[in-house]
Order: sequence, then structure tokens, then C-alpha cells
Amino acid sequence: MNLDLRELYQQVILDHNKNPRNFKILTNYNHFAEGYNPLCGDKIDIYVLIESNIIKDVSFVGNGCAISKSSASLMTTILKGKTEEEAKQIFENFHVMITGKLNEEKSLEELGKLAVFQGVKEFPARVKCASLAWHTFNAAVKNEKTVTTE
Amino acid sequence: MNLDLRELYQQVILDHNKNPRNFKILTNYNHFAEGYNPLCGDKIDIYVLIESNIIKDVSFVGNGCAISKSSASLMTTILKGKTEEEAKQIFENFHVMITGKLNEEKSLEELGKLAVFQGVKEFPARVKCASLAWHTFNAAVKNEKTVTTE
Amino acid sequence: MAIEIDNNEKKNRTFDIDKIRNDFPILKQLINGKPLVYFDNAATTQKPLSVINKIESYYKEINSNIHRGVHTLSQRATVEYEATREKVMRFINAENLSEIIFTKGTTDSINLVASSFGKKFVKEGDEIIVSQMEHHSNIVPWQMLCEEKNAHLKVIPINDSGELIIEEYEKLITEKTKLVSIVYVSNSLGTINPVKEIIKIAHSKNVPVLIDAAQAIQHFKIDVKELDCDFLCFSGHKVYGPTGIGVLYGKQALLESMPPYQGGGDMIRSVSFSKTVYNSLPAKFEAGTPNIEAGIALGTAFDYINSIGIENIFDYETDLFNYANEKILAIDKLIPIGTAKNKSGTISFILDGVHPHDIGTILDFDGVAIRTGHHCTQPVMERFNLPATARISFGLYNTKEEVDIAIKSIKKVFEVFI
Amino acid sequence: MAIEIDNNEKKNRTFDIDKIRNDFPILKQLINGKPLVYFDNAATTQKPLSVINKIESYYKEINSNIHRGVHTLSQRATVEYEATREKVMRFINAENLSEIIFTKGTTDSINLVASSFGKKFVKEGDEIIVSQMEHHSNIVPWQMLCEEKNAHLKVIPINDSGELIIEEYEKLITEKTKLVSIVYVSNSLGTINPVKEIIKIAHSKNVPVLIDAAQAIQHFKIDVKELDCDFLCFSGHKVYGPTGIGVLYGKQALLESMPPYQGGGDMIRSVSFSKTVYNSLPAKFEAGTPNIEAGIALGTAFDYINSIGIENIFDYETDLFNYANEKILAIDKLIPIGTAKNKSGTISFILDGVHPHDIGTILDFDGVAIRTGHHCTQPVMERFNLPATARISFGLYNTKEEVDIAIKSIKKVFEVFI
Ligand SMILES: Cc1ncc(COP(=O)(O)O)c(C=O)c1O
Ligand SMILES: Cc1ncc(COP(=O)(O)O)c(C=O)c1O
Repeated sequence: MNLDLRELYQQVILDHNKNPRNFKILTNYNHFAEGYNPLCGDKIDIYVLIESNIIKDVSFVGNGCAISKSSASLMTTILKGKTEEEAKQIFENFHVMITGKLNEEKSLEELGKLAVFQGVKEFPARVKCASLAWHTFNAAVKNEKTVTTE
Repeated sequence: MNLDLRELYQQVILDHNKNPRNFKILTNYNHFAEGYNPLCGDKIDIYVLIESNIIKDVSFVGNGCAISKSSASLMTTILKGKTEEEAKQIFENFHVMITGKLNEEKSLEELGKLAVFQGVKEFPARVKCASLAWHTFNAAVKNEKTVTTE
Repeated sequence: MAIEIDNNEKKNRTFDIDKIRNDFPILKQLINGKPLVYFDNAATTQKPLSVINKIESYYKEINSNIHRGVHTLSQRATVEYEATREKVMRFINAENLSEIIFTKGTTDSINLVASSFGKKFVKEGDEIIVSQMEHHSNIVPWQMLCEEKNAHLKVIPINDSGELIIEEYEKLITEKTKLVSIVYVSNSLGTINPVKEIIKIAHSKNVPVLIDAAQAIQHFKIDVKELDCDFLCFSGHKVYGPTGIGVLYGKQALLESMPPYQGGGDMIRSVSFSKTVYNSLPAKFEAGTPNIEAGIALGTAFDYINSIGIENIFDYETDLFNYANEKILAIDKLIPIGTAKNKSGTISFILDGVHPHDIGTILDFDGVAIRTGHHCTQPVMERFNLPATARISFGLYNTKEEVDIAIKSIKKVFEVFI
Repeated sequence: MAIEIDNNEKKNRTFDIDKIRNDFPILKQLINGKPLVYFDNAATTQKPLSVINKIESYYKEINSNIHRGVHTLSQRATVEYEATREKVMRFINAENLSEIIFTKGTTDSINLVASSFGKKFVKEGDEIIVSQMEHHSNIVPWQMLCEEKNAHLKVIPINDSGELIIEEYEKLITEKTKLVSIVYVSNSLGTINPVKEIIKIAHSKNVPVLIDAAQAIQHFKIDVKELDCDFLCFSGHKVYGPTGIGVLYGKQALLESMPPYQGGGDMIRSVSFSKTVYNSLPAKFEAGTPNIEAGIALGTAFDYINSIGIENIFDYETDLFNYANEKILAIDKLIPIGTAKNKSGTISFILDGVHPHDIGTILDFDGVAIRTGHHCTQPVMERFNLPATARISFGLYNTKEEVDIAIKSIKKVFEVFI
């Protein structure tokens, strides 16, 4: 298989795509938003439970390509237990990475498991797939109902 | 002066432009039409008196470029006394000449004074100027009110 | 006047695919180090060198605004621009030049009709019929019209193969029907609709029909007189011409009965604040400086097609399509979307467990350009309960070898996703 | 992001006319054996080689439909197309990309506003204000709207010099006024209107203003924030770009409040027969496949202008205009039409006893391309009681020597007609 191809579709990504974590509707949540990526028809609903500034629970449902689905799945596993501010910081680092603007090794380390998405930076068309869940999470937290990435 | 230029603007044309013949509204007429050439804003009214199939009188008013004005003027001098069929034939020959499709010396001779317009064939944009009066005359005879050349 | 070659002679000309591929400079591009395999022709076609050269020489030699100029350049540009109108007229066998309106593209053409025809003929309670397989550009303008007029949009359903259900169509036509607007060839399913039959049925109830020929004009011969359609639209950029130019054909009497669409220069005979007089056809519907460059180059695109012969293109593409259809449908776990008996130009499919977007990315690695998504036909996606499909669509320069490359690449998708 | 050069540096760049003329291949054309002297720039400008080359390389290298494609070509084309939107935004200093709508040209832009703004904000009895010196494209769309809505079109008169009578304008604005739509620079008179003042007056009564900048954008710096205009329109083909592309600038809040214009692909977020959701700006107003080629090449045209500097172009053209104005007006029996204090780009005139059409033909003999006619401003012709004028209009590549050639040729007209 093509090397670059394997860089985009890393094993972790394929795994989360096949077996998405937290793929359900929360019965107890206080934030919600719908995200669309009209380019590929991706649609993701994000459910969040925040208590005393801590993300107690987060889940998603919807359909999309491997990149957007696995990104949503990984996001939910990472955000649980974080504060809103921490979440914001992680998304910022993540966004910097997938748009190819990251230049310090250190921040890549900070990104931990999310580093599997670094191949995305070579695929401008896929940046929106990788960031859709995060944008939607942000919208949910800000109590905006829908978000579109284009 | 440029040779081709003189071929287009022959002395007869300049003379008719300056001193147009039959430039008036007939008091006694039974056919009338307005002609427009939106390209240059030319506007010509043609008045005709036909009795027993003979063109007893024909006149014009309006404004236009030297080609359209002199063509109208010359037309009025030529048509007087002709039958409708003769007028039609003359216009046909004339049209063939100005569109550059004339190839027999004989027909050029037939055109008589109208031959001064043969330079027009080198100027596709001016064909409509030269033919405006004739089209308008035709419309008048057929009792159409307006005609446009474009 | 073009010299008419009889059909037999046309048929006998050989279809020299190597020469044809040579006519399209972009086919020499490398994508990710691989030769470009361009299978996104339904989105837009590539341009032959003659079209590209025409644009270049237009700007280097005669560029000028048209219709109102006495100087040499303006005359030359006007003659060339109007020559395209004549070429289009002949190509679709229209009756006269008044019936050929230049627009920006198919979308613009349909909007023109929705607005102008709608203003004149559609009243509260009236009905417009479209189908479930229309491109958004043949849905939204009618929705907007119906909302404005309080009229109703009726939809011909499609069956599981992606074919129109004609019996349902017949039931939909009533005395309230003002127009039927139908796609000739579906851009997402490939279905060729029986438009002649559809038109006949509509005409039997005195309802005019618009044909969206955006995916038909480049693939087979269209004769508007034989079809007897009332309107027909297509885009220049899908028929080997430039973007920004399209055609609306309309029967003269119908076009004459309709009010103008946009206002501006060229579409008027005279303007004053007390009384403005509109121009005659086709100028009435062509306000403002047209896309002169593209208009002229569209003529060159038709020259190119004529030099090969649309019948020859049809024969070649049919053979290619059949080859591709058989081989692609034989791929394990591949589900074709749109399995109508009569198809043209397009093969849509999904792969079990893989999102089309990922298919598109993986094929692009191998230089294979396909389209993935809803193809601006969301009601079709809804009908088949899909978010998107992957679509391979053909042009006259595609080959069986290219089909094989795409198939190899599709198989690679499974390697990644297993 | 473009590197910002400060104004002083821009000013100091030399305006190398020989180099500039070399950039325009058409200027080497011979017309009737004479070098082309192109003075029909108000109708359309010529294109620099970089623009022509861009179109060529677009078609040879990246041609593809945009916005919905995952494959490489589609991404490249999308990036380049959207880059032009950013270039336009910067050029006119708009606030953000949502405010830049691509259209077919000025006429299309104005029709968009007349239709969409009109649908939303104009009711029976309302008033729209234009001026007596508008191009037909800024008259007819409003006449059509007023007829449909039973609204009224009010006209700011002009004085004998061809200037707007501002006192009359102030009297025309009432509570019923819904929009003022005004040309920045008249294409038939050359008058530069005091649009900043006009906008201020309108805004003091909460009336929005549309500026037709078709004859302004190519001649001097426009800053939409400084002007505070609500809409601004221009055509690509008059600013050294291709035909078939134009711009509508609108303040975001205003554009957001307006309904879509045309329906089709790209302008929707989702389509179903029960509910269609429109897209956000700018896509909401851009239905269908856009003129991709021209959009991309328009960006190159702005690159070209930026490489010279619009202030430098203004300085050079002002000097040229003053030279030409003085020398042309000194011609015996020549009557200038339009003698406003502030003028730009255009000199209109008539010759005693000679129809402008004949002037045009005679100048064309010498290779001098000018426009004759009503210039799509018949109310101006009516105002001055003329059927037509002869018009010389300038581009950045014109020279004083060319002015001299034209003057010699104008004098020849008298030789013929005496
Ligand atoms: C002042 C003005 N407005 C509008 C237009 C119309 O522009 P277009 O024909 O490119 O739509 C023109 C060009 O002729 C113009 O000069
Ligand atoms: C069937 C069909 N109709 C209409 C259109 C719209 O064409 P355009 O985007 O060129 O206006 C398309 C192209 O996408 C199409 O395939």
C-alpha cells in the first residue's frame, strides 16, 4: 500500500472508524449541537454533559468518512474529565497540527493520541473532516444549535 | 485622403448627406413606417403614396449617419414612378451589391446611381446603414409600422 | 454555411483515441506522480487544445465588446460570437437563431425560465412537475417560484433501479399543471429518461416541457424538433467548452410570449424614464455584456465535436460504458446505485463499510479523479437512504485501460479498510 | 497573505509604459495596416499576457469543477478560485469574504440586488432613486422592479455640464425611498459623481446606496469602508480581466437579510421536497457552476494592477486625460459632451454636421478604435438632444502619441465631409 496513504489512514483511525467509542445518545446531557460538512454529506450530533466546568460525559452519533468519524470518536475519549479551558486548548493545538502549522516537537507530544491525525495536513480537503467534531463540540458548549464547515 | 475611405464616402453620397432630397413629411401619403438601427441610433420615417401600384411619391425624415441618410435620399429619387415590383427588384439588386454578393457587371449597371454604394460591401458594420431606408420602405408598403435592423 | 456530411460518412470516420487524447493537454498531467485518470466528466469536461487556443487568440487578436461597435475588432468579435449561435442552432436542429439564448449555464437557463415563464403563466394553485432524480438546479428554482406564487411542486417518483415511474407521472398531470421540467440523463444515476414519451404525454394535455440536457448534449445526438421539447438547457463547460456559458433553447412563440428576465444593455430597444421598449429575441433575454470569450470558444467546442461526429462519440462511449459497467459491477462488496436499463455516462456506487469520501481520497492517490458526495441530487440520496455515492463519469477521451486503473484502485480501498 | 507595500513605496515605483504596452499582446495588432490605437476601454479593456496565460494554464493543468470535489484538481481549482475572492476583498477593502459575491458582470450584480433586495424591502408606493446619467443596466432592472411592485423610480437630473444636481437629489429623498442607485463614473460623460456625499445624504435618512463602479474600479482606488456604500458592483472585463465575471459587494448584514436570487447547486445547504435550507454567504447568491476560469483569471488581473499600483495608474491616466482633454477640445467645430469639473477615463464629443457613426468608421481606417452611439445611456442622449456621441476612453496602456494619432484622424473627418 502507498506510504502516504498509510500515513493518512493510520491503524488507530481505522480502528476508531470501525468501532467508534461513545457512539450513542447521552440520556443525561446539557449541551447539544449538530454539525454538517456539506462537501461530503457528513453529519454529526454531539451530546455533552458539563458540571462545574468539567466535561463529565460526551458522545456522538451520525455518519461520515473515516476521518471525521474517528476524529469524533477519539475526541470523546480525550475530552472526558477535562475542563472547558483544557478542551479549548487541545482543539487549538489539534487545529494547528492538521492545518500544518505546528513546528515544535513539544506540542506534538502534548497532542498525545491525537497525533495520529497529523497525516491530514497533506490533504487540505480532509481538514474539515478531521475538525468537524471539534467545531460541533464548540458549538454545543456555546449553545449554538448547528455548525457547518465548508 | 485614404483611397478606401473615398470609395465608401463617394461624392454623391456626401452630396445627398448634405442636401438630402425629398426630406419632408408628405401631406398626401397612404403608407408609412419607422425604421430604427439601434447600433448607431439611426431613425428614419418613410412616407409613401402608392396609386394603382405605382409609387407616386416617397419621402423621408429622420437622422442618421451619412450612409443611411444618403441611401434614403437616393432611394426616394429612384423609386418615384416605379411599380412596387420594380422597387422590390431594385432593392434585391442593391442588397446583393452591398453584401458583396454581386458578381455580374450587368447587374451593377442596372443599379445605376445606386452603384455609389458599392464601397459599403467592405464595411459589414455599415450594410445596415445602407439598407435601413429600403427595409423601412418595404415595411411601409406592407403596412408594418416599425422595422429594426440589427 | 457548414458542409453537411451524410450520416454514413460520419460513421465511417475512425475514432482515433490516441489522437483525441493528444488533443487534451491536461491528460498529460501527473497527479501524485501518476498519470491523471479523469473520471469526473459529469462535473466538468476537459478542453481540447483548439478551445484553449481559441480563447488565447481571441484575447491576443480581437478582444472587444460586441453588438454596438463600428470599429474593426468589435465587428470581428461580434461575427465570431454570433457564429456560435448558429453552430448551436444547427447542432440541436433548432428552427432559427431567435431560439438560442446564451446564459451562464444550465442553472442560469432554468432560473430564467422559472422566473420569466413563471411570472407570465404560473398562478396560485398551479402545479409544476419535476422528478425525484433532478439536479438541485432543477428543483430549487421551482421551489422558489412555487413559494412566491403559492403554487405546488409535484414530484415523479423513481423505482429501485433509478427509473422514473411513468404511471405515476401520468397521474400527476392535471389541468393545473403548467410545466413539466425533467432531466434527460441523471447526473447521479446515469439513467436516460424516456423524454420523448414524457413530452408526448405532457403535450397531449397541452403542457410544455423543459428538458435539462446538461448530461445528454455531450453524449448523443439531440434534435429539438424531433423531441418536440419546448425548452432545453445545457452548460458549455460540460460539453468541452469553457465555464460561464450555457444555452437555453426555447420554441420561438413561447419565448416571445415571455417577459424579459434581467434588465440592462442589449436587451432593450430604447430606454427612457417614461417608456422602455424591449428588444426582440434572442437579445431580449441577454442583458449586459455577455461572456464573449466563452461564447466564441463554445463554438470551437462544437466544431471539435463535429470534427469527430457525435454519433461516433456515442458509439465509442457506449462501448466504453458497457465495458466499465460490467467490470465495476463485478467488484465484490460494490453496490451500484442506479441500475436503469438505459444508462449513459455515469456509474455511481458505494462500497460496503467505506464512506465514499474515503474512496475518493484513495483513488486520488492513484491519479484517479472521481466525484463523491450527493452530486447536487440530495433527493436521490434520500431515496436510496445514503449520505453520498462515489461516481465515475466518462468523457470521449477515456479508455478501457483507465477503467482498469480505477478498478485496481477501488480494490485497494478494501486493502486499507480491512 | 499578500505582503502589504506602504503607499510611499507604491508611489515610487516607476510607471514603465513601454513595459506595460509589451504586456498587452493585442496592442501589436495592425488594423487596416495601422497599429491598433485602442480607445474603447470603457466598453471593455484589453488583457495582459499574465491573464491570458493564466486561462491557458488553468485549462492545461487544473481545470475542474470546484467546491464539492475531493480529488486533487478540484482542490487546486477551488483554492485558486477562492483566492480571487480574497484579492477582491483586499482590493476594495471589504470587511470579510462573505461580502464578495461573484456574478456575471455589473448588469447581473444590479439585477441580483433589484430582484433580491426588491423582493424583501420594496413595497407598493415605495421609491427608488437613480440618476439621469445611469447606464441602462442601472435603469431597466429598477423599472422592471417598480412595474412589478407598483413602486416609483425617481431620477436625479443633470445640468448642462453633465453633473448631478445635488439639491434636486436632496429633495427626492423621502420616507418612501428604499434605495439610491448611482453610477460612480459615467460611461458616456466621464463625470465622477460625489458618491461619498451622496451616500452621506442617503444614510442620514437611513437609505442604503448602491454604487455602480463599472467605470471607476479600473481608474482609481476604491475603499468601500471609507465610502460606506451598502452595495458596489463592477465587471471583470473592464478591469483587465475576462468577460463573464463580475462582483457584487454588499455589507454583510444587508446581504444576510436578503433572500437568494437564483436557485441551484452550491447555494443550498440541503434540499428536500419538504424543506430546502439555503447556504450562508457568499454561496447563497452563487447558484450553479460559477465561471471558474474567469474567476481565477480575475485574480490575476488584480495581481497585475497591484504590481503597478492603482495610485500609479491613477497618476498616469490623469496626466494622459488632461493632455487629451485639452488637445481634443481645442479641435475646431468639435463639441464636447460632458464638461464636468471632475472627470475620468472618457471624452465624449460630436462634430458639427457629421454623424458619430461616420467618425467611428473614419477613425477605424487609421486603426483608431472608438465607440459611437448612445453608450447604453439613452437618457443622457435625450438630455443633450443627440442621437449619439463619439467616445474616446482610456486604459493604462494608452499614450499621448496615441492621442495625437486620434486627433489627426478626427481632423481627417472634416476633410471627407467638406
Ligand atoms: C457605468 C456602467 N454600468 C454598467 C455597465 C454594464 O456592465 P456589463 O455590460 O459588463 O454588465 C457598464 C458597461 O457598459 C457601464 O459602463
Ligand atoms: C443534470 C444536471 N443539471 C444541471 C446541472 C447544473 O449545471 P451548471 O452547474 O453548469 O449550471 C448539472 C451539473 O452539475 C447537471 O448535471
